[in-house]
Amino acid sequence: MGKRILSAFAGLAAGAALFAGGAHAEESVEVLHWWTAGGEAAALNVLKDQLEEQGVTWQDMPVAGGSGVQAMTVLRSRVTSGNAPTAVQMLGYDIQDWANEGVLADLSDLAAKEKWDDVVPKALQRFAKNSDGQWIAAPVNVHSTNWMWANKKIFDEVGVEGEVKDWDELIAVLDKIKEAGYTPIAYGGQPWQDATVFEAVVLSTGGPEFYKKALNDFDPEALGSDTMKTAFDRMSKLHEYVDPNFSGRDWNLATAMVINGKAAVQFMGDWAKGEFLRADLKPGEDFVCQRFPGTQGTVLFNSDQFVMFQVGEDKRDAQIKLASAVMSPTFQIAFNKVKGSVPARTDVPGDELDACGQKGMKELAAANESNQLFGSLAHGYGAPSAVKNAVFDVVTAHFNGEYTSDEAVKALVEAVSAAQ
Amino acid sequence: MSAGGEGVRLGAGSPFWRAVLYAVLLVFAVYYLLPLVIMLLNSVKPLSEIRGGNLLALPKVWTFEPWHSAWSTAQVGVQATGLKPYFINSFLMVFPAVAISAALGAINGYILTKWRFKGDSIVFGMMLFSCFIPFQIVLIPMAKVLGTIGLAGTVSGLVMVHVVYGIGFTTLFFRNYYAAFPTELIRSAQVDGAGFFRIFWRILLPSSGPIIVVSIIWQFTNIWNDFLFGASFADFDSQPMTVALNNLVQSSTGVKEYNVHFAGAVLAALPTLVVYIVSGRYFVRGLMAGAVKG
Amino acid sequence: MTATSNVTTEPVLRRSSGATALRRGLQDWLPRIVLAPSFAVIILFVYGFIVFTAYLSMTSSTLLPRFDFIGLENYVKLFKLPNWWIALKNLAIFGSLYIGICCALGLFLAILLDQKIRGEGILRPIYLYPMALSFIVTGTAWKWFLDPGIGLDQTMHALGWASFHFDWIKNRDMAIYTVVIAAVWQSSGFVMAMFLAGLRGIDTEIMRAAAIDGAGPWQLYRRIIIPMLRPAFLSAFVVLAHMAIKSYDLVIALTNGGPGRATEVPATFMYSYTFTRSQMAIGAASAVIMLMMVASIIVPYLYSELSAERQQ
Amino acid sequence: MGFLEISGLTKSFGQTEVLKGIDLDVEEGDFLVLVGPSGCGKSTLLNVIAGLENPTAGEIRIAGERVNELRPSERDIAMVFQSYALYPSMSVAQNLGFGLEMRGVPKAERETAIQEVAEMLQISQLLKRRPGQLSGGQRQRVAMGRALVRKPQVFLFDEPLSNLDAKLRVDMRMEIKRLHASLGTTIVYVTHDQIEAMTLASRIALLKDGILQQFGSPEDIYDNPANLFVADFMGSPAMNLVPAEVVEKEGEIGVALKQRANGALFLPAETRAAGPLKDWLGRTVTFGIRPEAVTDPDAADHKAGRLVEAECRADLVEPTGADTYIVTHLGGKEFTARLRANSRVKEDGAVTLAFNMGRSVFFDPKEGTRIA
Repeated sequence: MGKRILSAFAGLAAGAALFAGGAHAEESVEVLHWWTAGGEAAALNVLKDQLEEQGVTWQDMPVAGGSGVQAMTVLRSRVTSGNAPTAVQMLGYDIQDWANEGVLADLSDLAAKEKWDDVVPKALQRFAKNSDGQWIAAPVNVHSTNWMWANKKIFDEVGVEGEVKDWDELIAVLDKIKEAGYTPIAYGGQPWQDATVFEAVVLSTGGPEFYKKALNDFDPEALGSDTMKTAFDRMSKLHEYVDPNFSGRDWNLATAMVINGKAAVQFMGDWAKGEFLRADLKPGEDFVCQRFPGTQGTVLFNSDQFVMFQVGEDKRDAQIKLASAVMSPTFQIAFNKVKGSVPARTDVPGDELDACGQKGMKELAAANESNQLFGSLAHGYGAPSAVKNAVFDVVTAHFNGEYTSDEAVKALVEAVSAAQ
Repeated sequence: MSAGGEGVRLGAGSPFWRAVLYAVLLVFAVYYLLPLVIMLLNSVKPLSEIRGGNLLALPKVWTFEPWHSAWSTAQVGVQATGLKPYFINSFLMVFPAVAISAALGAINGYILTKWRFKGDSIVFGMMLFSCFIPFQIVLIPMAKVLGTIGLAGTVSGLVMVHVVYGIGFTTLFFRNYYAAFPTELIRSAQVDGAGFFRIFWRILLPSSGPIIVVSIIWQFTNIWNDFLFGASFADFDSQPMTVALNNLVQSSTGVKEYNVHFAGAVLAALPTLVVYIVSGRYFVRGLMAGAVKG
Repeated sequence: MTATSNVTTEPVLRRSSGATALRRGLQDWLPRIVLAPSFAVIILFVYGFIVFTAYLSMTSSTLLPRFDFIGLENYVKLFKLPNWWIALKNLAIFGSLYIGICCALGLFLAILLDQKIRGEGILRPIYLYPMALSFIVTGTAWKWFLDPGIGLDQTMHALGWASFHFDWIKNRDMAIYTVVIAAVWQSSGFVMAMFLAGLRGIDTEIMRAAAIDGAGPWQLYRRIIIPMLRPAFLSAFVVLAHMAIKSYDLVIALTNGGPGRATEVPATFMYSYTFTRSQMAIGAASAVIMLMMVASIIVPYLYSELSAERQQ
Repeated sequence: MGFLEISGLTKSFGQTEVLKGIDLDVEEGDFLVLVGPSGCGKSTLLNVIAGLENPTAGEIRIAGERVNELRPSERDIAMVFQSYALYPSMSVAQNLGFGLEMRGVPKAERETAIQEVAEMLQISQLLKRRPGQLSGGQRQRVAMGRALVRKPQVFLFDEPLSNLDAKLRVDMRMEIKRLHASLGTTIVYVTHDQIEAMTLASRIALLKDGILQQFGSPEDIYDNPANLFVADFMGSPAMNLVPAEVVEKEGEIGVALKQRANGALFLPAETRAAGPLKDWLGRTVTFGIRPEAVTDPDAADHKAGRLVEAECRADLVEPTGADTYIVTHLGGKEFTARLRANSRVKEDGAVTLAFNMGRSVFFDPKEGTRIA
């Protein structure tokens, strides 16, 4: 009888092993990403179809949540177990961190063949290549974070014409909106959203040089400067214009407030545009897109990239096909139309994009030329995650009233140096 | 007020107090039911009604489209498969994991109570302590182990992980239950000629109904609801239902289809709900039989 | 059975004693042999990993484990982090309220349900079912319900109670209490079931004796019955304490640590430092501290339990 | 060489020694009762015989074979437990057949054996029931049946009657005795009840604190207790055990028992006892005599070696129907005598008692050892 139990166990285990064992004979790529929402997923489908035409199966490994937080955890366990996915959606310094672990695949041959060096902005290349200059990632798009989105009807009502040029104008506009009985700012109180607004405010307050020194190079002097204190003061000022229910709100719900006319403006990256378009609003007519007041001419960027991990020889060919497909103009356009971003390639025509998109593309190219293209701290292009999150902590704590501006400046310097 | 003759009641007999008693119990029933009601109500409303309306209002238009969508057409990844395929993954993982961990717990409990040896309580104490480790800390080393033994990204690997971290609880349950099981029965069976396994199989196991139910409920709900291990150790083709639900609900861009989310959440919860409702009475009985014992 | 043995009418007593002794020895060891795999698995996957984590906490690991030894530096860093102190403070608030309220409410409901209630069969599963659901499932519903913009607050206003105000989840000072509300919702029914089981296990003769002695219902419960539920209290305490310390899903689903970082707890702290902030060593250090906290609760309990048992 | 032989047996649990060198030897067909107060080690001894516990040292032989190394099931024994230990998940028939099944007895044969035993114990109508549906007495029968069906070489009984009410216990006691008479199988029977021991046993082993106090026939143990403990333990009402001074009076060695009045009562010893008592002249011994050996002169055993009559005062009179017990005061203690039922004794009245000194015993009060 005892033997029967044992053999029952054995049977169970064997059965479980059978389920897992289905080998994949044909070429395939496994892609870890967090694009599970309808639009993005549909855009990825373009990529999937392209690959399947070439006989490569797409094995989907979506892990949503917290802009990739969960996905990065999963990635760690996958890499540790020696079972890395073929490609992983990743941002900024994370790519460099993984490159330093020596687990990424080299795409240089493909890049040379397809001349990626010529078509991808230099600021982006810094993140898509490892320290030896080898290509390790295929950038999908370029997002820009220092945008302001406004409800045109409310702007018309309170008499805003043309661009809001600088901080003072912004405050004047916000006051007018408040008087008119609207919530001036649609705000989502999550650390990364706080930081997205904060970096725009810093850029607007201190200018491009200061932004680079403070939030890309983390110069302690800049971090502890009076300019930084002013930036914090301005954050406190903005706090006066948000509704009491802001904390924890998802960014798309905040966008919805602008769309529905409950609130007037939102400071958010260009992905917010997708929400407006899906609600059948027209740029320029129903909603306004402009740079965060005082940051015109400068672009804070963020780019989704597919990082390629070292895989077995048998999967290498498929991986190259995937990288090539990601960089293909067809996919870049198709995807970015949906996503609200602009293509990572500067050589693709922008005609298919909407007015805001074309504007964005033009500004990106200009900023690339004039070296006014900086990595967005809030999205992992300003600092490695330890430092990034240390800044988040301070900004969020300050915005929620835990610190005064003076305290915040001090805390910022300390937190950054502790995390470095 | 004095207690009634046949047992003890608070405010026995007085209709007023009985009414208060029932009222209080009902208020708490509402408290416990509220989230489920919110989920159910909003899973049968069209999205427009959710946006505009009261979350506790009854639907003006009843629609079961969200349920259909969550089950088979919602966008969970690149493919719009709904939650359906992930259910199968979950079941493939849950059944063997529950069966093996309960079986091991049963035999461990049997040994630790009926075949005691020097140091057995230390062994038990160490096994019990394993119930209390935060699972986050095991992710990295476990990934390494799974990779080394070739179970990374497989259902078997997930089953193994759940068994490992379930043994502590199942052993606890069975041990407490068997501690109250008369040792003379074991001796009698020994005299009758039954060996170690046969005593377990023929004498103990047939009398273990309540505690088997408790273990199964506990393990089933824990494993079914697990997200962390499922997300970390599953492959694209073995992701369990919770990971899919998370992908459905947490997608951060685009229109949030709350009604679909709620329908998906209720779907995901259905198996555990059914287990609890069907076997709830045995659960309390099983707890009485052992798990609560000091 | 040895091959040489003659099978006669009494085969049992005719075995060569050497072989029997061996077999008997095997029989004696069999339980230990059967238990060994489970124990080995626990040693490796629990204690091995704890040692691994403890070692990790003394390295400079960031993104992935690294195996240099740098001493206790990370612990010093850890206790300098304001986030960690916030997490500890929140755990203290959350843990004590959660355990206290769950026990009180669980006991209260168990006593009420024990009054020969009609419909107990319906009420009990209603009280118990939240335990079956994870916060991945119910998190959104809770978030909605507590959100002043769409939840209870708004509902009350819609019903005409304009002065009703419930915005705790958005309030830095109150948010941790909303976490308690949801956590109590999930576990108190389970605690109720434990107490109910305990109540049902009490000999009714004791209650009758007390009633004859003139104890009123209040005194009866306070003086006789509740003290007899001590084992149920202990079990409940242990289960709740470990759930409080491990409460991760709950906080993530409800507030994600916010507003600001007002609801950060050690579990979320550990996760975020290990996995999202790439400061694995600090995460490991916080995990070691968490384990110490768990051990400080569980080990004395286990010790008293097991030694009490041995005395019996 | 006996059928069941236990030599030099010790058993320790950790530091505590529960059995301290037991030697026993019983013949085939004997009914051995292990008796003693709780905690004396009798159940442990039974478990060691059964093979459920391993002895620390010593040897057990059944029918000449050393069985120390054999598992319980290989010793060809059957055991009836105090709690009956019926397998709750099996029907009565399955319970009865389990042991045979384990031994690989074919099903048909098993059925026959079960039927046979069920009839013998009159439980045929219960065969399909579960233990939970049986009364205490029925369970007891099933438990016995389970042992009987195996036809073992030795039956082991572990306080099998202690969970029954008084009437049932007497019935079952008789039934066990009858079974033993008809089967003739060797039985080892543990009890703390000395009446059960007396009524059932052909041999009694009396244990205390893990030491064998006395091993012998019931009569032997009753009449010739080896020490104070045995004397006190066996018999109900208990033997009178009172301090008495050894004196010589008119050339006779005897004991003087203090009375409340009239000075001491002198009881001359029988010749058999006089010798050993001589050494104790002038010192105090414990004098023991069973209540039935102190009686009214008419009822006294006149064949007794030495009858001594004396007048005492009846402090208490207890008619039981069959007899009348009176309690008097001798040697500074209560002292019981058994009189005929029709004795007309009044409380606080005088009564003449006849002491059958042939049945008196004397112990060293400190060591408890027998003097004579």
